[in-house]
Amino acid sequence: APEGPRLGQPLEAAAISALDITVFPDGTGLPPGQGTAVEGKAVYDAKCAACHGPNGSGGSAEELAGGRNPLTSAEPDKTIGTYWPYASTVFDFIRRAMPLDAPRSLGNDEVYAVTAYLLHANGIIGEHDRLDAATLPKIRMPNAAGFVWVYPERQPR
Amino acid sequence: APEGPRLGQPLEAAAISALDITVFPDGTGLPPGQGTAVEGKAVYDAKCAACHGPNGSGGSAEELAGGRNPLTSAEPDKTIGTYWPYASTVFDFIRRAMPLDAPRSLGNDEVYAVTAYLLHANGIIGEHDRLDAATLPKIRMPNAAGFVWVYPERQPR
Amino acid sequence: KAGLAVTGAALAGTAQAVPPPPWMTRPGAPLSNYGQPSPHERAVIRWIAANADAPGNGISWTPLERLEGIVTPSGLHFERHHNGVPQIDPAVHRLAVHGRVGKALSFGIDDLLRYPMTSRLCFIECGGNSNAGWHQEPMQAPAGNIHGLASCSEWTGVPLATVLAECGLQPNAQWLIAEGADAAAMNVSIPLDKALDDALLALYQNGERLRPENGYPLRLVLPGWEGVTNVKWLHRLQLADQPAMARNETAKYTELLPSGQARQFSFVMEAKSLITRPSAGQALPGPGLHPISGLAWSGRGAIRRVEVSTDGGKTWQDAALDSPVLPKCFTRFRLSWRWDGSPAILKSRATDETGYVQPERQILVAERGRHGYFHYNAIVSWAVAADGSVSHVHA
Amino acid sequence: KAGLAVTGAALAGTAQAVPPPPWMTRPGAPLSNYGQPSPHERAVIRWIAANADAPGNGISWTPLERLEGIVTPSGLHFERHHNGVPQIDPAVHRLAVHGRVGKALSFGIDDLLRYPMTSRLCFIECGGNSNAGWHQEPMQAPAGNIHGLASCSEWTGVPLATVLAECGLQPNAQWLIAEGADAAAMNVSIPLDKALDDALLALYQNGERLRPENGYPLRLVLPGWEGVTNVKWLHRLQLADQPAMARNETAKYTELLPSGQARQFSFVMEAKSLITRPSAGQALPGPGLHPISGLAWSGRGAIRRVEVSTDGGKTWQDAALDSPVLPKCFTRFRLSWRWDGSPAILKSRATDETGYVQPERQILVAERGRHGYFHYNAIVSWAVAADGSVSHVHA
Ligand code: HEC
Ligand code: HEC
Ligand SMILES: [Ca+2]
Ligand SMILES: [Ca+2]
Ligand SMILES: [Ca+2]
Ligand SMILES: [Ca+2]
Ligand SMILES: [Ca+2]
Ligand SMILES: [Ca+2]
Ligand SMILES: [Co+2]
Ligand SMILES: [Co+2]
Repeated sequence: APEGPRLGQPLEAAAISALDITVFPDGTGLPPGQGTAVEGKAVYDAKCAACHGPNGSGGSAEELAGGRNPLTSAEPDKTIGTYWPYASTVFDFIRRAMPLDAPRSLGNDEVYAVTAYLLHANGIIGEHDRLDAATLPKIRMPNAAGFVWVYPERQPR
Repeated sequence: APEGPRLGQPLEAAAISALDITVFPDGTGLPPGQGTAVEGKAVYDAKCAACHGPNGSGGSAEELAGGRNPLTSAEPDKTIGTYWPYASTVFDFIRRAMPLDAPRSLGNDEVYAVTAYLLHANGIIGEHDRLDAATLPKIRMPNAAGFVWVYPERQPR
Repeated sequence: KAGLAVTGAALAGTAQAVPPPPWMTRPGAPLSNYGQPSPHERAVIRWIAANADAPGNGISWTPLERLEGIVTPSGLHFERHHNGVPQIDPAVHRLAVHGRVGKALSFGIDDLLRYPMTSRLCFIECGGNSNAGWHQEPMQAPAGNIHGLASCSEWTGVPLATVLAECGLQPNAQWLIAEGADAAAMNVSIPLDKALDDALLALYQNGERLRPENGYPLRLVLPGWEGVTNVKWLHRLQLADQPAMARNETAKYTELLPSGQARQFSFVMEAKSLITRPSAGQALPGPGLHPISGLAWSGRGAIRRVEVSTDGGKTWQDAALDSPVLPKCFTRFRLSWRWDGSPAILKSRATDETGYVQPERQILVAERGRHGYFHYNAIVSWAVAADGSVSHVHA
Repeated sequence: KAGLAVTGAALAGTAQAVPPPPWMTRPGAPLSNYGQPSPHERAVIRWIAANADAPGNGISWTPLERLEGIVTPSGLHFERHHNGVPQIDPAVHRLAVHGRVGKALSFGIDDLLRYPMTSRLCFIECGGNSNAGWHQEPMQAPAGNIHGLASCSEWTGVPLATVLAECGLQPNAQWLIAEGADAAAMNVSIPLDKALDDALLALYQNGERLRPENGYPLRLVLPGWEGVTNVKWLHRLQLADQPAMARNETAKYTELLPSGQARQFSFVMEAKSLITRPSAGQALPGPGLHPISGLAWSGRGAIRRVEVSTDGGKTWQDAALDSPVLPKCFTRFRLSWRWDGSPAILKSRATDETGYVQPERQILVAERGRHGYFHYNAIVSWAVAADGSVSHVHA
């Protein structure tokens, strides 16, 4: 590649931390905080149900729970419970993008709680299970083994 | 060239005649009609002088007469009298494009007359010389021999 | 010469009977600082399908069937936004590069504009383009409303490799997580090999700065790779030893197979073609010579060949390819067809420089099932009826 | 991986201190049927110089110094109109072909849309482009306001040869008089050889139908030939045995030589190049690495080579050419330059596939004098001062 004029300015750790909202499957990037499904129900009903429907289905936006049709059926349901391979993705996506009308408005505890609520609604965790940076990465999702790499040579070992 | 679907519709002679406003140096294309510089002065003063100035110079638009500086001078004048090689072009251009604010509004006699006026203003014909389809192509312009063909092989013999 | 003179002069009297059109007798419109299409072309638009509750969440299709050549006008480049078009102030916007780098750095747009750039014509195609093809029933819609989540522009920008070299890479930096500064903070994971190959930090599209809906002021362009990886409004690049497994590379943009397993990180848009004219919803006015024109492209390189069939795939003829034929770029193909007025089925089939041949629909469906949603690239069939009307068929 | 985790988690508390930009916390704008540039780019316009008494009589320049790549966005394609932009109804507009033909025929736009077409990328340059170069004093203006009567688009249309073959040519049909349907009925004479070579009846520009100011609904495109011959709003083609000697091929668009004779029917735009960045009016922020980027083109074919000098022409280096390098098309050249902070003079020099080399200004002026007005294609020189400011010089 051609050489550039090297105009990049150093990024301080604090600035990186403010910017960096990626959560990896192994939990890297999870912030402090915690929540349970019971706490999350209040968040969900107030800020999510209008679009996603009561209990995560039947709204105008994507179905988040209640998927029953297996992936091999004629009308497969691709929901968190039936399709998503990592719990980290639920936390990551909600924190970065939801609620659609006010992204980045939830506190970390609210994100943990509503994530727990959706995992519970999908039958993955119990309603009092505490979700935090330590417990979330340990969750094994039902469809964790459901993906094949089109380019296996690119898969990290 | 690829063959086309041959959708062209025949053009009748009357339709061609209505469309065809080209006047060639040899007079091909000149319509019936006539005019003199004396008659043309009235047309010019009424419909041209506002832009081109009294007597063809000093207006906001191109200088049409009064050019004095020869083509080899430091500030050459490229006017009808000093530069234009054919009288047919004056008639052709005025008929198709002038007056700028109302093109195609002049009758053929008016075009002959105002062309005569401009040729007279440039010292090329007399003020009572009658301009028509027979006389116009016979006019020899001062700079008729002033042009060299960049691609002489394309010059009709 | 006599002929001309006679025609011209003899009929001059009658000529006045047919006056010139009004636009030849009145001065036209003034010059303008920035031009727009003719009002007579106002039907040539991107067709929008958006979420009723969220007008920035949706897609709009390039009207391929109304366009020609290979360049998509920027105003008609397809859109796919997850939460609208951010109105970014370029003076504030910065690109952060961090993670497994030697030195985390941040770049302003004015900085990047001072870097060495390169330009290339290439297509961007949404992974979900043509997904109606998976349906059992052939969708009856204009070609662009089926296949128009693909567009082609000249992109100019800084090679990503230049900026990564400035930061330095740690040995285990194998993935790059690219994130947009939109309200969806849209992010995807990109293998380092692609990032170092031909990835561009694009600043210009078709000569001018990016359009807002195409990522202004900065877009990651990954020639030949699915649209979602060409992250718009790019503001963050995080080097990592693993992919993020973001929502848009797990829950979406993965292809469920009949086995229940799903293909992940499919990236490359395989070779594809379609006839844009004639196409569904158009009509041939009658038997005779008709130009067939269409587009072919491949995410793996240049199109080597496009064949056209007018008998539903029984026989094939090579179409002519307009110059230029560039890698990972739309290629315009053409064939003159003499229609005898009987029902016909038109198909096109692309072969790219790797030898990959665009598959027939039944082959693709047999391999992938009908719930993959993404990466549909099968041969497209248009049926011409005896009355000249053209419809979409699975044939 | 530990590193990342520590950075991310340990500082999460302070992270809240830097809130995301507003466009990441509110939904963005909806999708749109036809996109427009960012409001932040509203300074990127065609600069207009028109007759105060006749706002449709004038020119507007493509802002070359603000653009990149080779495609000119249609909204910024230069304009030269003699009496405004006609607002033509395409349903009424027809092309008449008559004169020394076998059969005079007339074609509607809908008819022409059914003909076989071809697409090509090519530049159009006004014969009067760069005419400030003839002035003794170098004009201090942005590069586009000097050289921006040149633009490059993908044009698609019907080969003129196809339509002429349908009409049939009489043996002495040697010229074609092309006329526009504007209020100037702009007309020029074109030798038949060019008409049969690569002339296009263009219907599309950069993928979509022509823009009004570029000839909607029909333009004659003569690749590589001076702009005025690319007749816009084309409505009439008259075959003849001689040129019309129209006002715009005698009084204008001819080049007066020092001898008092004038070059006529010069047609081809000879090879030319200029550095667009850095260029007059721009400023280098300081010594260091700076990308040099510019455009080269030739009406005779492809650009073979562009050399750049940073020492006023003493030494030259070959610039890199971005792909594609197409005949009669803009070609983007690039060179990285390490500026040491001392005054420098930048030049570029194009060579085309015929071996023709763009001349130095003093050579061109010695040959043509200073009153030719048209066809100025000399090497352009930009002076970089010690403070980084760039100005136009004759050097
Ligand atoms: C104003 C409507 C709206 C609200 C409120 C809303 N969402 Fe969403 N949500 C959407 C839409 C639309 C999408 C699809 C976004 C896309 O296309 O990328 C979505 C997607 C999602 C997804 C991904 C679904 C999938 O299958 O990919 C999750 C998870 C989600 N929302 C959770 C939430 C949570 C939790 C809340 C509340 C804290 C919330 N949403 C509030 C509209 C909304
Ligand atoms: C409203 C202004 C206006 C009026 C009225 C007008 N003209 Fe013009 N004329 C112009 C302009 C402007 C041009 C240059 C047109 C161009 O750029 O192609 C011009 C060009 C010409 C030229 C060509 C000059 C050259 O050197 O190329 C002639 C001849 C001419 N006009 C004659 C006339 C005559 C005769 C009339 C009246 C019957 C007339 N004009 C009325 C504005 C006007
Ligand atoms: Ca963080
Ligand atoms: Ca369901
Ligand atoms: Ca006539
Ligand atoms: Ca003078
Ligand atoms: Ca219409
Ligand atoms: Ca700004
Ligand atoms: Co994919
Ligand atoms: Co010329």
